[in-house]
Amino acid sequence: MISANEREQSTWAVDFCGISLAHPVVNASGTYDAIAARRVFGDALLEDFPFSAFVSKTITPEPRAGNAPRRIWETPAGMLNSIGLPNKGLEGFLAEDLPQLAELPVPLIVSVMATGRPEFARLVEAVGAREEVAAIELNISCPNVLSGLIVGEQPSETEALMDALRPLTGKPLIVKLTPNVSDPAAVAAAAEQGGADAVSLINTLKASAFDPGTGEPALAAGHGGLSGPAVRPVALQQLRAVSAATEIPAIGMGGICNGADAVEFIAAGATLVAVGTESFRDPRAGARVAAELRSARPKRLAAPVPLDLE
Amino acid sequence: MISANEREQSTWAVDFCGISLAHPVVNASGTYDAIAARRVFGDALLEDFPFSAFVSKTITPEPRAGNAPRRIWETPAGMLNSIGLPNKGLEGFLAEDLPQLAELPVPLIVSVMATGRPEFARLVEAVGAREEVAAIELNISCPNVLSGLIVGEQPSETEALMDALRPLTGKPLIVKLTPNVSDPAAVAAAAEQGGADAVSLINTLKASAFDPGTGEPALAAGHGGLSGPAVRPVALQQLRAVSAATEIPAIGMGGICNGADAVEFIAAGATLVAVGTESFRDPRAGARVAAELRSARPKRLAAPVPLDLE
Amino acid sequence: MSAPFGRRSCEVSENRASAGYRVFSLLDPEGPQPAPGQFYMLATAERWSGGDGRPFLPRAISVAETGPAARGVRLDFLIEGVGPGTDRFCELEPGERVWITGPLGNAFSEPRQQHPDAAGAILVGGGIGVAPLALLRRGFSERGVPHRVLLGFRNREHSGGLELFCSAAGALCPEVRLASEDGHAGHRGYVTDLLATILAGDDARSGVVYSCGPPPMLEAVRSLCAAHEVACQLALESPMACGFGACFGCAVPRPEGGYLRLCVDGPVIWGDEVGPTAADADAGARERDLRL
Amino acid sequence: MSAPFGRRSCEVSENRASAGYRVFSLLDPEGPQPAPGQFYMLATAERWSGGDGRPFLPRAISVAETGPAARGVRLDFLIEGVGPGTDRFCELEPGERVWITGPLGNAFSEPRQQHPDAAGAILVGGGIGVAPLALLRRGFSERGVPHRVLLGFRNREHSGGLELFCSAAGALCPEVRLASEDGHAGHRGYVTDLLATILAGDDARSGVVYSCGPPPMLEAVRSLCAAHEVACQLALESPMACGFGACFGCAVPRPEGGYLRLCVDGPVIWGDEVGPTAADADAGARERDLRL
Ligand SMILES: Cc1cc2nc3c(=O)[nH]c(=O)nc-3n(C[C@H](O)[C@H](O)[C@H](O)COP(=O)(O)OP(=O)(O)OC[C@H]3O[C@@H](n4cnc5c(N)ncnc54)[C@H](O)[C@@H]3O)c2cc1C
Ligand SMILES: Cc1cc2nc3c(=O)[nH]c(=O)nc-3n(C[C@H](O)[C@H](O)[C@H](O)COP(=O)(O)OP(=O)(O)OC[C@H]3O[C@@H](n4cnc5c(N)ncnc54)[C@H](O)[C@@H]3O)c2cc1C
Ligand SMILES: Cc1cc2nc3c(=O)[nH]c(=O)nc-3n(C[C@H](O)[C@H](O)[C@H](O)COP(=O)(O)O)c2cc1C
Ligand SMILES: Cc1cc2nc3c(=O)[nH]c(=O)nc-3n(C[C@H](O)[C@H](O)[C@H](O)COP(=O)(O)O)c2cc1C
Ligand code: FES
Ligand code: FES
Repeated sequence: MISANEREQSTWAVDFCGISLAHPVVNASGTYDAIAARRVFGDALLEDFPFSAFVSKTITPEPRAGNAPRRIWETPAGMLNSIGLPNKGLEGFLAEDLPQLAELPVPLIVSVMATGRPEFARLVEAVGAREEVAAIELNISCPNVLSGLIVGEQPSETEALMDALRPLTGKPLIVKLTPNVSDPAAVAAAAEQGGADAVSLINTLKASAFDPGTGEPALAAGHGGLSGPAVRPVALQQLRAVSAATEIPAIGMGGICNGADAVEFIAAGATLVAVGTESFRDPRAGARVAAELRSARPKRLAAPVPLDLE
Repeated sequence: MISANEREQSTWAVDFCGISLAHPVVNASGTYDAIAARRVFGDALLEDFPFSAFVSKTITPEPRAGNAPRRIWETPAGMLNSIGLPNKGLEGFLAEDLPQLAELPVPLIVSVMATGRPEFARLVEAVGAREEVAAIELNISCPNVLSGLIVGEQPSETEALMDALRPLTGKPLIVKLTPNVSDPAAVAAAAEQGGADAVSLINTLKASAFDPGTGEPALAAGHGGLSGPAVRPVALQQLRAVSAATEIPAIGMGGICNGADAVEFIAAGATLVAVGTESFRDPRAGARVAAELRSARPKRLAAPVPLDLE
Repeated sequence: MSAPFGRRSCEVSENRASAGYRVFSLLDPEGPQPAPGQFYMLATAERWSGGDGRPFLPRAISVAETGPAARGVRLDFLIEGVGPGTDRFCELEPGERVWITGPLGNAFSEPRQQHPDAAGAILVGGGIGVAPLALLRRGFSERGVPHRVLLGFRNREHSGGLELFCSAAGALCPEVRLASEDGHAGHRGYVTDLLATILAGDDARSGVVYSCGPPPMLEAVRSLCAAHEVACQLALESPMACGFGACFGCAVPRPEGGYLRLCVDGPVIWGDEVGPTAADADAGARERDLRL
Repeated sequence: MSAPFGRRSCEVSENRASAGYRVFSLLDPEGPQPAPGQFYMLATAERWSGGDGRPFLPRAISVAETGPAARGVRLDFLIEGVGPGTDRFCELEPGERVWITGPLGNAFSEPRQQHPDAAGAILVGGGIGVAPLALLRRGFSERGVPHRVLLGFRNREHSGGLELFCSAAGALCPEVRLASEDGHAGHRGYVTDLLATILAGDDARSGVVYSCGPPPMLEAVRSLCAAHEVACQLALESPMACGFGACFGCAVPRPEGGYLRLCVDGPVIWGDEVGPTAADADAGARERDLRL
């Protein structure tokens, strides 16, 4: 006999590409460093881990220091960032970070990016070979050095990349779409065609600001990516379009701050939702959004969703 | 001898495609109905007209009733609209509205849109023939019925449209760019190539929201366009890219609320700035932005601008 | 009479509870006297925007009462807190400032304008919709226009604003009849029950009905009046961004096709100028059933 | 000692003026005792966001003083209003609530940790940078660590927080020496003039310098100490979105290449861990000259 509590747990759980998650709220790549957070908050982080899966910051084949500061700038109901993907590179990540991330109480999704298909392949093979890794997210907001095109802006580039990567791992491949396109659904459909198991969206919008004190671009890199509540309506529309054009599950994100926002993303077709910028304002935001989502009991959801919100 | 006051006036004035404007602040198309405003506020509107040129709401060849409500929805630091271009059509506009708009104390820019080159041509010829009209803005966020493509999303469509329209009028043609593209600078360059005298940007971002009460899309049309401060960083980045790629002047807009915001747009390369959504919050916002811009005396402006901010 | 051009900042002089609603007063030094049915676009000068970036746009609010002030006029607004904007108005403190644009929109007209021999007026208000009727009623009283007032509400919590219909002595004016869904005051049921009874009587035929309230109530009023061939003016609501004809957001469908802009063509509309859906066009903004 | 996980809401118990700055106090029921140099990420619970959608992110603020409270600890913060976030803190009223995350970052270390035979400490603060030194100085006093305090400011307006360096009797502690650019108090000139004089004397060689203030001042301190081979700890600032290592926004260049994350690797950095540009990396956020 299962208790009411267990039944609640099980109806609340969600299956995502064969991975069983305790609830539908994960983190957005690059907005939570679980290793640093554990140093700051101690093991309380693990006891009350805010996400049902952990998505790593994007890693690249070689180490990167990231961009020169200034890297962040606040904007109306949002922020710009031009962090520049600082990371230890594939070897450093596997040797130093992965063992620590494996201690988290939830499945691990590793985000990877490269500027050519061979390097992308190296990342997917090496990361996919590690049993600590449940799934791989492909950050395709990157140029293909050969074509010079941003992969995620072109359905053809995206499909070609998927064709190259799909045979290399049996693990779920999630394609992280860029929002800076006219037709994100076409890119999503190409990803699905190439064998993607899921898509996630949106990444940040290309944006900039000027420092009123100097009249110069506020970010040292000149421009950056916009995130936070300001972009939420853009994310919802892209998610609607993408989920109408594909059969694979979507991880929806972009300005989610609370359960009501998450309900909107689920109504727009998301299977999972990801919390990004809001974690900066509240390190436990993921857990709060999950709890609020659970008690939201929305009157009606437009899209059928694989989770019971009762 | 010219007085200090006159000198100030003259250095503050700006030449835009040969049209002399008293200051650099105009309205964004579709966000001010000067005829309705005159009914509401009386002739005080004309005595203290908030803009240095008036841009009409977009007109189409035939009359349009606009979209069913709900047409607007508030979002974090912004709003969605799906107004649907209600207008009296070309004939109605020329007969009923143009004579009234001609009474405004500033030059008139008429915004036009059509879904095919022949209809666009009819609009440009008819509107361009009227001496009350100083310039024409081409709203190219529209499908080409033949190709099915959104004109403003394709450099080739944009250039072909300009090739068709350029010979039809000697009046300045301003191309209003859509922001829902990967590379707005490419579209702007195509417009310039096709003979555009100026560009204006940004139009609204494709976006949507869900009504928390129903779980259905908040707008009857399903989606709409995002405007207001939320989009300002996106507008600034697109403006930077466009002004770096073209020689023609740009009208910058997207979430401008005050003089400091306008300074950012001028730093990003704008010759004129346009106030849109902010007019809904403050019907005199244009005049306020102009006054604040004048006294802003920014320490430094990154781009050379054809106006003296001292 | 046109509104002063642009928004202006006015001081809050008072903010008091009225059942579950609030009534706050602004001192408008420039202000022309508003007419009953007109509204203002309001936004607080400070902290108009919560942690999630809303409220962003100003909010349309009917003027509920007005009187002379040391300079200009005093404007009273009746508020039901239903979201971030009205919640912010509810907590306004004396001395704070509010941006106002207005008075905007058209006004209710006199019964005699409609029928030279109109017997008088019947005012039908529901919930927060009692606001514009308060100013209308006072004008009728002062000008000796015969009128009856029917007010309905869900329960005591939603019965705010009744004191706006009181005489100087503080008692509810004799011409006011109440209905409440929970029966705690007046007729137990809908205010439209009261209207139906009156319209069934002979004397009402040459009167004009004035109504404001939730969309389903307005639709009931409109169809009752249509059935009895009684003229009616309805003060509608629709989502508004600007209030002065700029945004085209406040569209209300017309029976013959096309749309009105409620902020400049309304908010007061003759019953036969709107179809059944139009009276209920802003259903999303209010309860969907007949509750007031 | 780790920070409680997540943000928590604390009540404001006091908010008072201190020259042109403000000092406000929070009651943190859960709070561990913070160490000098640590900071919190703060955002008000209500109205964190003005009309233009900012502030949006929480703000990093050093703890300036702390003491026991009925439950937990009292935290005092010294604020200079320089933008929408600090302006909002300046107007906090007792009873309002503030979201806090922390204590975050590392702390100043004891002189003896650096040199087993360190003669003592020299604290050099400028402007709002006096905040973390107040808590540091009290600890040194209580533990009998010999120290001198040099505080500099532009003018009276910018001399807030001095009372945090007072004895119980209310007089400035004898170990404090002042410099002001306008000469209204102490030495007319820069606080680094005072430091240069001390470092020129023999007795300072085995001390450790602790400094917080505007980037150009920190850079002057760093290079003076380097020239005199005196160890120094600098509390730096950089733009922060999260404060707990999540956003990578707070990057400070390291002399050997790459970047520190100031929120987790700092905010206290040994002088030789940063290069000249790093000490001035957040120049955009502060005056560019030596004014305090
Ligand atoms: C002419 C006129 C006169 C009025 N007079 C009065 C009056 O006297 N007193 C009074 O209290 N009210 C009055 N109103 C109604 C008031 O203007 C609206 O209810 C207003 O929307 C309240 O703002 P809010 O922020 O409190 O609530 P909102 O957040 O605007 O919520 C109100 C309704 O809007 C919808 N909504 C929910 N979320 C959003 C969102 N993100 N964006 C947009 N809409 C959303 C929902 O349907 C919700 O029920 C009047 C309206 C009009 C048009
Ligand atoms: C570890 C640490 C401890 C600190 N301790 C204190 C303290 O004890 N007391 C104190 O008063 N301050 C302290 N600060 C500084 C404070 O956190 C910052 O000054 C903060 O940015 C102020 O926020 P604001 O909204 O008031 O001003 P902001 O708007 O953030 O303006 C501050 C500066 O940021 C820049 N800026 C301008 N516009 C923007 C924008 N749109 N987005 C982002 N930046 C912009 C400008 O350079 C401006 O001068 C500390 C900072 C750190 C990192
Ligand atoms: C500081 C910062 C760093 C980010 N780094 C990454 C990254 O490394 N890889 C990635 O795919 N997305 C990255 N993103 C994008 C987020 O994952 C997310 O797509 C975006 O921020 C929108 O969600 P939000 O509005 O909830 O933050 C980053 C976003 C921010 C704000
Ligand atoms: C209600 C509304 C109606 C609009 N109608 C038009 C239009 O008819 N033609 C057009 O080119 N742009 C139209 N726009 C876009 C604006 O001109 C402008 O490009 C956009 O709103 C960004 O500026 P803002 O953020 O200052 O409003 C409209 C915008 C709004 C909000
Ligand atoms: S509210 Fe803007 S046009 Fe009516
Ligand atoms: S402030 Fe976010 S990593 Fe340091």
